[in-house]
Amino acid sequence: MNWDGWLPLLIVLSSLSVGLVIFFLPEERVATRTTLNLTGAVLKLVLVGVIIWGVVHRHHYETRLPLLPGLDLVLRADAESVLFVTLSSGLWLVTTVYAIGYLEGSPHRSRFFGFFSLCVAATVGVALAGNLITFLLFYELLTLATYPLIVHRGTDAAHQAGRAYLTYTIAGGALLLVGTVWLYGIAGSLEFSYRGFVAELADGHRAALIAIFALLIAGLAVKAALVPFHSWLPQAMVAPAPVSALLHAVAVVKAGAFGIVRVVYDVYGIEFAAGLGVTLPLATVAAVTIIYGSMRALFQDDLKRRLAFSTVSQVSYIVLGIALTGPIATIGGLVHLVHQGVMKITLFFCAGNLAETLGIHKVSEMNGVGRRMPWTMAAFTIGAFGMIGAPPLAGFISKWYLGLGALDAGQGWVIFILAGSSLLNAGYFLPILYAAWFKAPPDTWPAERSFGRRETAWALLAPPVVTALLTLALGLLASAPFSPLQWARSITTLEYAP
Amino acid sequence: MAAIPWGVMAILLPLAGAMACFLSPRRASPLGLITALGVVACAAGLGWQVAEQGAQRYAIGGWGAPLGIDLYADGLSLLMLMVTAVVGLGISVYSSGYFNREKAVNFWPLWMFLWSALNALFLSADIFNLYVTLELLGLAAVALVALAGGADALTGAMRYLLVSLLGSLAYLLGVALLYHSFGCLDIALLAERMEPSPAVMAAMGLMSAGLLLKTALFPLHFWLPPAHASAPAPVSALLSALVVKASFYILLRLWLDVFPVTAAGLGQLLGLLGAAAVLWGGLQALRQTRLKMLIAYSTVAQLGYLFLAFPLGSNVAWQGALYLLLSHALAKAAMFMAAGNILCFGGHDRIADLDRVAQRLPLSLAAFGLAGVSIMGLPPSGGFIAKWLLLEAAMRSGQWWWVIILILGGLLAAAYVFKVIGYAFTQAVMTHEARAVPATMEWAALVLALVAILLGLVAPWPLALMEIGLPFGGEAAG
Amino acid sequence: MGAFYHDPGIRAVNDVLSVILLLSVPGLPLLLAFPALRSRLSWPCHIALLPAVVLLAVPEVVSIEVPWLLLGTGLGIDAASRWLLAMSVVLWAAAATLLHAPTGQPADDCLTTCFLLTLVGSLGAILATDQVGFFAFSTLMGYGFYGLLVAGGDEAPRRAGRVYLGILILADLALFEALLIAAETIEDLGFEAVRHAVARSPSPGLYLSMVLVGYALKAGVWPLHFWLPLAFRSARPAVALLLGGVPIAIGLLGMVRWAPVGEINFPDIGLIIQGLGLAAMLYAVLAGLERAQLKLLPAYAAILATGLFAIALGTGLADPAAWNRYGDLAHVFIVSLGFGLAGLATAIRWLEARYHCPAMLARQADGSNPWFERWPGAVVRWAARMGFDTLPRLRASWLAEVGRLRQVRAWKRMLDGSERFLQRWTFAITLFLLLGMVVVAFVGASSWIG
Amino acid sequence: MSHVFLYALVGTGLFTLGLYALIVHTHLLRKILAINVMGSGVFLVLVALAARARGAAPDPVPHAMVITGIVVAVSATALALALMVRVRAETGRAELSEERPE
Repeated sequence: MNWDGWLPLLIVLSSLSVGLVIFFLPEERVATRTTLNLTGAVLKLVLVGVIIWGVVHRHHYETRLPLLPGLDLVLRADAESVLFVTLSSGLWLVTTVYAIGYLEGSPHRSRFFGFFSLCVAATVGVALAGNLITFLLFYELLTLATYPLIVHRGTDAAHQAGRAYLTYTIAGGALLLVGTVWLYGIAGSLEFSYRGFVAELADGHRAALIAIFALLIAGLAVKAALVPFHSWLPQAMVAPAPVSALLHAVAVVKAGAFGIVRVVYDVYGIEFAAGLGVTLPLATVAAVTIIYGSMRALFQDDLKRRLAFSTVSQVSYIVLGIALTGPIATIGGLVHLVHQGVMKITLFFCAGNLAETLGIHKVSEMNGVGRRMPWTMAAFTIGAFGMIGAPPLAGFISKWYLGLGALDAGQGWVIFILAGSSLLNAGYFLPILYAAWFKAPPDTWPAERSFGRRETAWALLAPPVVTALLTLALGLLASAPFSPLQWARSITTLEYAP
Repeated sequence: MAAIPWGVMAILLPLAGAMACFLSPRRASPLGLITALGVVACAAGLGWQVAEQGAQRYAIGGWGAPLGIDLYADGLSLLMLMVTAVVGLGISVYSSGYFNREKAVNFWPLWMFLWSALNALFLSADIFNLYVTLELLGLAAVALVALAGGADALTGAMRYLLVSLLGSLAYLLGVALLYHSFGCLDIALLAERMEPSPAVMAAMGLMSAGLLLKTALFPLHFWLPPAHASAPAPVSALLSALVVKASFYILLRLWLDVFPVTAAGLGQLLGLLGAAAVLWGGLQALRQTRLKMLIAYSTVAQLGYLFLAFPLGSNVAWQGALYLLLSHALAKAAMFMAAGNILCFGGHDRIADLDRVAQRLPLSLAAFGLAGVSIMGLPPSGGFIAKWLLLEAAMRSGQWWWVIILILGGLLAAAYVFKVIGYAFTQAVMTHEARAVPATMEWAALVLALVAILLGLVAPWPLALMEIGLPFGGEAAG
Repeated sequence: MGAFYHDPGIRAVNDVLSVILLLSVPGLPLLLAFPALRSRLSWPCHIALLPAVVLLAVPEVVSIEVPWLLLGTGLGIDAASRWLLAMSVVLWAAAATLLHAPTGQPADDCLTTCFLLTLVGSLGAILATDQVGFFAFSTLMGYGFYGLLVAGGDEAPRRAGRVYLGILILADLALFEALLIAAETIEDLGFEAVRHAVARSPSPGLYLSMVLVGYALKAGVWPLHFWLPLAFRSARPAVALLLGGVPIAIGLLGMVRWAPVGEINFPDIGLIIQGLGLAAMLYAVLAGLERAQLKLLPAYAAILATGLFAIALGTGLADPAAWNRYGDLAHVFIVSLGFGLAGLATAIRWLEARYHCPAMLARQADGSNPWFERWPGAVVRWAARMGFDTLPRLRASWLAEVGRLRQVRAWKRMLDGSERFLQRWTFAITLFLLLGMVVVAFVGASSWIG
Repeated sequence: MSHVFLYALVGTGLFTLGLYALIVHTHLLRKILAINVMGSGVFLVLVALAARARGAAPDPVPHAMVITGIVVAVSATALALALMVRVRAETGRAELSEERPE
């Protein structure tokens, strides 16, 4: 039997089935649930490893099931999907460990982990989708799977955040749906392919194609939190920390950004899109988002809110890299897809640790916390410097390629955006680090829990440390084979006509 | 195997079941369940038969078309029959737990009777037979609504009865005019002999109006929410899922076969009313404070979608509408059942106080949520496929304004579904206490909802079935 | 036969050794920067310097390429950087001793970690053979030094740290831009190659100005020197000792290595820089007299020296031939500046500790600054008033407006009212009649027309 | 104009009259009667239209239809009357309330 045709489906099912089983587990079966979760995560990682190996060796992995006459449900492993699927399944493992530690002893864990697994299944589906309708399917599934996680705590604030999330994402999904149907009506096909498939329709459908582009991007921009569709993201930070990690790094925001990658490169084709004149407005929106998000982050006292606005800003780097027409900027955008995820997940893990261990939720409460929780804050520091773009961390590599790409594409103004954003990033991260490391700690923390000799539970501590080291490694070893940078490079050679 | 008249059996079996239940009230429930299984088997047999041999025609008593009564099964009627079988089985399982003995005695015969009428309606090949089955259906449905007792239910049932009779009479008058003009009742013969004349127009007006009234198209939906909301849960489920669809089915048949006049203006009118229903029903559902009323208004909105196919008129549009009909039948039945569980457990269905109850019934809430996904038209669900087909048809025909309606309707649906779902997530800790709701009731709802979701993944099969006998005319698929 | 076999073998061993040695110069202190890894060691800061000492002892030019590191970087040592490395080792060893010695207690974890990270940065920057590596290490050095300034201190060092941090960020931005321009011009980012390529590119001016501004900020060259006096005034002795040899020296080194001096002829810019250098020297003399604070003396000496350096650099820009002839002296200058400032700072601290001269501090006791140190604060305040404050306020008022609109319940009443109207029996049935008639009319119309 | 047509017209008139009564009257008994009148009107039309050509034997099919219809109408009326009695017992009035149940 040839497994190549089923492997992508198996990857999706590896977490989907785990999720479905967990739903029906009684609350007390902690060990079973933990085993299931970890098994699912590791299994998925192994399968992803197989796929990476196969893609490198030019295997063709494609699952194709009929969905409608003329439209198939396609799951396919190509260069881009491998990039995203590796990111999300790798970070999922880390997040699962973290979530197990984080939610220890809290109610409704079966529900939580069930939806958690569904959420990742949907993300992997988004990553592996081989055409626009499959993408849409998993994209909406992601919306549905995430909502219960956001309102998990059941407080009024959580409900409000959930409502905001739904309002934005369902409306966005509707726009995406309209765009997809319209495109299908014109093109008669929705298959992703390198350098796009709509270019031959250019005669006579120019205006329609521009409108469809706007619809698709608007639908995706909601999840990618581009201004003015971003305001659900800071609200959603009321969710538990693993969910924030999922929202900001692994799944939701990334799905939006990845969708934009797909639309620009594999539906329209970057060169055709540039010819239509739609990339410059997109770049402008991204630039505005970068600056706006950073400015808002500057004034937040709530730590997670600050991080959320930071995400708004950082994710737009990806979009910016995509919208700048040129191979180098493409590398920057794609590599930031991975780098931002790793860095931001570190920061959210750390924020969660602070909240869980010491009850710290605000920046103003963080004085001297570096002495109390050195490992956590060290990880936070690495993440923050990565976000600022300090070499040799991961963020530097992204910024480097973005800046270089901007110069390459003749869009010098982007350099100023990057510079301004770095300045603002420093402006909202460095005071935190300063307070944490150099200010005197208070006599008592807001709500301290003791974990014996360790600063906090190991399941909470290991994930941020691992991702912080990963941040370092992604920067230091950027030129090593199989690094995200190398993947992004090879994708770029596929997306630009020789 | 091939010679067995599965279609006739699908009518006779529930009729026999009704008799049996009536004669042996103590064993009504198991008898009903067995009959339900039997009907499902009949539907499956007919499905196999139709898929293998194409459209089936039975001449009852061997008389043949102009004089005798014919039964006809093509893809359209087969699908209706099958969805009725699936939902019917679900409702039967659910009801076996829902009714106490006293109510069950009345429920089972009526329900079996209604099922028989439904199957007969979907298989009828002539317009007078359709009238008779429509009336039988209406009477059984009214009696079932009244089963709940209480002022609300009785008034609702009375109103429903009057409306139903009025609609049927209007339809019958139309039948008379058609018979006068062409001297036959068989749909296929009528289609052959059809030519426009004032009498035909009057007939079309009367029949359409009567059927629209029974289908509760906006603004004629006034009777639906009170009747559906006040009936017992399984009855609400079957009314919303199946009974309103029966009159729509007749309208569809007439529209497709008997009146092939290209009445573009009328199509647009129906589309407009459908659009108004989508928006109005959605808004009203959003405004409701009681769960069952919310679901009932949601039915009003969803019925509106069905009429959006009329102005589009293409093969894809009909497929979309029919697919919506299927998935809505399943999803809405699941929703009403879930609401019934909540009502049963908590003793009320005020949305604002749902949290405590919703916490304890995770399966019912899951059923509601999954059904809601289909109602909203989010993937992967039957509702999504239907919406996709309708959207595609609208885009293809260049009538983009229906796209806006479809999208707005979906957003409104999301708003009212999540208004309910949100209550599942509260800080209250789940406690383990004895449940008043039997597991069968929870699982029946969940399974139906799952089937509605599953419809989104197996779309090619139902769509291929629909094509059997070319109910939508000879236009190529896609 | 033996020699034939032996020769490449020795070379291979040599290569491996040099890789290990060069990588361990920044690598060992980096590892020791983790508190857990050094908790059992005594004198970790000194141990961290050992690989550098060994490297100094190797008498040949060693360099390695590390293609997998960062964007592909390299490390190496040549004659010029050997001097710098020697200077650094001496200064760091002295500082490490000071860090422990005066009180006899080991410094706290945070301070030691910052110390070691700064050490990594400064040694790495000296050894880096390409711009990206240099940039990475010098950034690490900068942030580490910020930590050194601030750690364990009170308000005064914190203020110095804040200013330094701001300067650092701006400098890194400018240098990042310069780096991008360089990378846009040429693939290979080795110093020599970039200098060569940029000089031949169409617009070397932007690159040059970015480099000069960036490193002038980092080295505290007048008029971008705000942080220097603050740092000298507040830093602890060990840190004050390092100021000349670490941030200033690395800054000047960066300028020498990055700027295409000697490759390019820019008389105008050269003249301007010479003028600025002259002004810096003047300023240093005047301010040094004006603010007769002993502690600040090294700061003004540094400004004086960097002014001198600027004059030399300006000359180099105006007259490439001269720079090519005497340019190597720049390294000598940097080394002596490092030693000189360290000596001066230590001497003054020693004097202060020995004699306590409060009178010498009297004139600036109020702590107020001359105008040129006040304007950044003013800019920040002005910007806050202009934009950042009004944004949230606008949003708040907009939200209030939306909230008011939500209060209007007219449309809700309308919805309820019309539904009740629709549900009235008579009205509903009349609608039914109407519908029937309309249907007839429509069918009639369309069949007659069509 | 034949007498057949006259019958048909009368039937239509009865239908309309019944519809009018159904709308106007509030008492349920009157509504039920109105429905019955409407039904009679329809049956009249059916029977009248059964006479296809003058002198020829009338078409049997409409008669069969009318008989079926009468059976249906009788049972419907019985159900309606029973319901009306129950409504009256529950609400005290034999009328449809115009207010929405809340």
